[in-house]
Amino acid sequence: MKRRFEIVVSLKAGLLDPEGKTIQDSLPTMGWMNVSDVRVGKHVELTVDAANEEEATTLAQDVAQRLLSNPVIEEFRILSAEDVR
Amino acid sequence: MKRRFEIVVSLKAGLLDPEGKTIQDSLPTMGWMNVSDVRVGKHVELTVDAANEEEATTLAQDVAQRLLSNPVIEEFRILSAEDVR
Amino acid sequence: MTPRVAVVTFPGSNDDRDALRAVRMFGGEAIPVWHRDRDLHGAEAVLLPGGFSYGDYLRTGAIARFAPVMEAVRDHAATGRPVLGVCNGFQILCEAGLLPGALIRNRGLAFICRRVHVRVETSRTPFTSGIEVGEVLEVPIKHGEGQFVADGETLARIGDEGLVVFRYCSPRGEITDHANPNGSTNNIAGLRNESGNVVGLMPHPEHAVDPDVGPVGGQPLFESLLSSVLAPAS
Amino acid sequence: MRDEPLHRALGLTDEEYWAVEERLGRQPNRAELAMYAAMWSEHCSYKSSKAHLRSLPTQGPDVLVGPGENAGVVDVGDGLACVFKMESHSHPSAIEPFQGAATGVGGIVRDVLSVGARPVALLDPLRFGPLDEAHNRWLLGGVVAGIGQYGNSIGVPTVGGEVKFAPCHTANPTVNVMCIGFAPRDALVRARAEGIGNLFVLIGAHTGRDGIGGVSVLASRTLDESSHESRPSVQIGDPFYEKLLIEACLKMIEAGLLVGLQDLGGAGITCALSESAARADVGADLDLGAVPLRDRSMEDFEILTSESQERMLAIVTPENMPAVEAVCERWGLSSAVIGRVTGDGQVRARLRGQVVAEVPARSLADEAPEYTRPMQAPSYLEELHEDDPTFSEVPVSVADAFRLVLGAPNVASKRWVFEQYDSLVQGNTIAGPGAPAAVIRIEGSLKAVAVSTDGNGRYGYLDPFLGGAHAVAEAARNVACTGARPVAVTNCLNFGDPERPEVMWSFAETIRGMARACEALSTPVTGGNVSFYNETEDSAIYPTAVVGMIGILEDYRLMPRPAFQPSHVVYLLGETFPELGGTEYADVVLGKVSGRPPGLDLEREVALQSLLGEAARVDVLTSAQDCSDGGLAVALAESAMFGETGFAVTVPGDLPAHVALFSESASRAVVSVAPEKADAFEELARSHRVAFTRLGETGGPRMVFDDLFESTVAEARDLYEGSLPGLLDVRREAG
Ligand SMILES: Nc1ncnc2c1ncn2[C@@H]1O[C@H](COP(=O)(O)OP(=O)(O)O)[C@@H](O)[C@H]1O
Ligand SMILES: [Mg+2]
Repeated sequence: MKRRFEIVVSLKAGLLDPEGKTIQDSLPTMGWMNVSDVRVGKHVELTVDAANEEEATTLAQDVAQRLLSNPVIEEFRILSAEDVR
Repeated sequence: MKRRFEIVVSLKAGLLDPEGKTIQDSLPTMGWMNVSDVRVGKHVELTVDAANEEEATTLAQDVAQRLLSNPVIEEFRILSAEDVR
Repeated sequence: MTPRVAVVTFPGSNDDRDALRAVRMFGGEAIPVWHRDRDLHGAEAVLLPGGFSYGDYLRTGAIARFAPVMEAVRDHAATGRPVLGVCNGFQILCEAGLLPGALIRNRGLAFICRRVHVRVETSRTPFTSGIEVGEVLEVPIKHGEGQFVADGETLARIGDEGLVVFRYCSPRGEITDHANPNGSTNNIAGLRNESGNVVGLMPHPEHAVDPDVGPVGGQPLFESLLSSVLAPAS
Repeated sequence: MRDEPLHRALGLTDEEYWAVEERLGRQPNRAELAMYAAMWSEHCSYKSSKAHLRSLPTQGPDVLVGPGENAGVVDVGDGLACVFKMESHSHPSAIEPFQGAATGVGGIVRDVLSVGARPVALLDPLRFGPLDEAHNRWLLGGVVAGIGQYGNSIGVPTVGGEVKFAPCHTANPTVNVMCIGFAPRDALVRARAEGIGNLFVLIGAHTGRDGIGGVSVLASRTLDESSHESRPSVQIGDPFYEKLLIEACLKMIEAGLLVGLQDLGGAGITCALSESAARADVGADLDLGAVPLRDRSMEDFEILTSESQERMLAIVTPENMPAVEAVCERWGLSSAVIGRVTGDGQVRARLRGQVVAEVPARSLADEAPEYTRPMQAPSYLEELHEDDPTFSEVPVSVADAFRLVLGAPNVASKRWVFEQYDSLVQGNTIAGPGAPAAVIRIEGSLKAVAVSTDGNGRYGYLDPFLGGAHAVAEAARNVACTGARPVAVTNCLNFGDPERPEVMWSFAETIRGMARACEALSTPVTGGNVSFYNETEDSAIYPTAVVGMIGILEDYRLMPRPAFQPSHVVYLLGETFPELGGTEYADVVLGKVSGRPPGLDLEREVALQSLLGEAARVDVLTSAQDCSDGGLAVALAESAMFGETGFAVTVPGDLPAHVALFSESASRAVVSVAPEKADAFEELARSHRVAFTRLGETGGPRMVFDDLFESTVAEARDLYEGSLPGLLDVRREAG
């Protein structure tokens, strides 16, 4: 079976997010006054082909953990998984 | 009221995604054979302070449309919105 | 009179000093302009330099295009006067909608600093007016996000209206994939707008004027610019 | 069971804790203990190395500022000064290569900035494990991308460096970064808090929970499993903010607004305040409440020791404060008055009026414990020395050996790495990556500064004294090949655990060797950095001294390029001895890292270098290439490839062919000379008492090595350029 996963990789809370901060700082000059706490992360979609749902999820988690993120500074979460053919 | 939005910005379907392709290419060398169609986009979280829900959503959409995404190559969708204090 | 060329400094601009120096080398008066300025100090031409405005965060040029000075650049362009965007400047012009398409990460993902060759595809710009079509120039590139892309319709328009100004090519001028450093569609290295006064390119002509430190393929661009500023084509 | 006392958790020994109590005459509180732990850590206090570093020569006619300041400074004439310093960021890079290396660049750039100089060039000596391991490809890819992203974004060209590989670096990559800056002599600033009543102004990024205990935890202990806990102390760099910081600080210096300037690195505010105060023999009153925070819930000790990046501490007179604020506002930087200079020599931190820490500035900055740790020569050396590869029989043909050596990762082209760096920005790169030394023009003059970083871990492993001496000699030789006069040295000393007598012995020997060479070459040491604990349970890195040599070139138009031109005469300068110990040949062909490294006769070295300088000055040299890794064969091939011009040479002497071609005897160079200048050149060589051998001539597409073998420039280029990309073909592992 094939499943499509959506994975979000983001900097650990507490770590500086220069990209988010720079966007944040630029908003007022663009006329957006009441937007705050901007954080930027990566959004990765991928399709996993596995025997069953558990296997697919384990594999997606494995990829997210070992390839898509570095636990030293990042954390990931799997947003959703849906069947695709 | 304050609302926290999760926004995903991704390359339009037609366009080749260099980062996604690079990750895709590296998967087999790391022993992942049955992962496919990797696409990489941005995940932006931000908090909007507005009079009510509609206003907050309109503002978030405006930021996503005019700043966070470039309509020439990207599309965006608002993943989630929840109240925060 | 000495032609006046404005060079805009955004937070994170790096090649602004090189651009100012190049303008002076060719007898122009180089006018530094700050991103918060609302006018171009009466310059006849404006150059948006390379670098990493706002750290290239979000998208290259995405934040810089909102700078106050960009209104002045827009007006300047609208009146048909010369606007040149180099590297990050090119990216800003695309984000601002003054040039078609967009620039995304290089096909190999990595930043590339290298001498390349580009073929001049049109003389109908203030920056190439003195150059024969087909001439090959050696210039350096140094960018991580220089892959030019656009949707089919836009590409068709670019083709029909002859908006391509430079293409990556071999030293002998052949347009090959091997000569394409970043995967740009149709080897596009530089573009112009419909009226030809706005030009953007990824290679760095300002780093190709002094034989002591590099190739000299940028010289004819500055020569063309300064002479066409003196004698505006009607 | 009772858990260990706080001071041990912070990395202080019991003796060190007692010393703190003695200094204070009372028990330190939590915040004070954290301050001492950070300042007395190996990384900040040099407690194990100071005693040895003292023996390095630091004086010379060109030296304006020696060790003790944030960076060294030499006089380059015409009222201009060259500022330079090298630092290590190996430990963070080992666990987060991209950010670890990126923040390393940020740190060294701020060191140069804090002396008042505009950063004009970066170099990056790197060491990794073999590339057949995915982990090492991930480290290399991440480190190079990180250095590139940071250096490219701040608009400082990366013009040189090194990339070398050895199994001992698999668990412990070595990441050193060197920065050079230029400044008008009279605009130089010091990191001194002069003037009681003056203000301490924190400029730049807000302070967050970054690298709390970073220096003590990461760089002052070996990476074991506990490095998992220390992981959050890796930080995220913001090159964009650093760029604003550079421009703003230079503006303030230009406008004469600053009394002093100090970067914030290891130990954060504590280090910056106590060092700048101690240097001026004053005190500092600090209001923690005034420090702009990223995270309001931070505790006193966290604010005091946070290592948040992209911050500078300026010392400003009250009158100038408005002007300083204006500059910061223009560049979009935050600036906050966080304290005042006092006369009592105390660093005093208050929160809402309450004193939360009060300790003597000197006790933090200057009075850290100093150790002369036990030393002992490693037992394995004797055995290694006996196994001299010079006399092992040759398993392959000389032609195959040539291909193996030329394609070896240590020798092969590093284009894959340096094309990821902007080497052109600022427009003064006369010679960039690929040249024996980088050459940076001094704008508006014919003068230029030449710079090279060198260090050979194998030599250091087999004989640390020679390792240290060769590092200096080779760096100077590379600089001399551009016609420049070598003037001064910075360095990074990368070693294992100093608490092991073998490591400490190697360290002392290395410094002895460096000192000897620096004296002979009249190139004093103006600064550097020591990185210990580069080891894991099973492996320590080679004793690796990396030297950054600065040279002055009076007229860059006379610089020989390392490239052959047709119909020139090729010479080998210097003598070749049967020395294959520790060579690239022994490693890749025989699989041996053994024997003794090549000897070093410093008189010969001095003679060679002065000849190279003189020959360039009188314009008789067309090309010059130093003869080191891979020996004569590689030096010839490189000159041929860079000039796309072949050669035909006779292999000199009565040495066996493979020895003549691959020996790494020191004090040699391959040069080419126009035929009509040959006599003048030979005359010059004789007058300098430098042995020379006329090898043959340049021209054509072929490289002919006597009747031994021949190859073509094209074939050599494929090997040389193809090696790294080939090994990295499957390098795609992301961070
Ligand atoms: N290997 C070395 N050789 C000479 N001087 C050194 C060496 N290591 C450190 N130093 C000097 O000791 C002082 C403290 O070094 P360091 O803590 O790295 O400075 P900073 O904290 O400004 O980076 C500096 O002046 C540095 O130049
Ligand atoms: Mg410092």
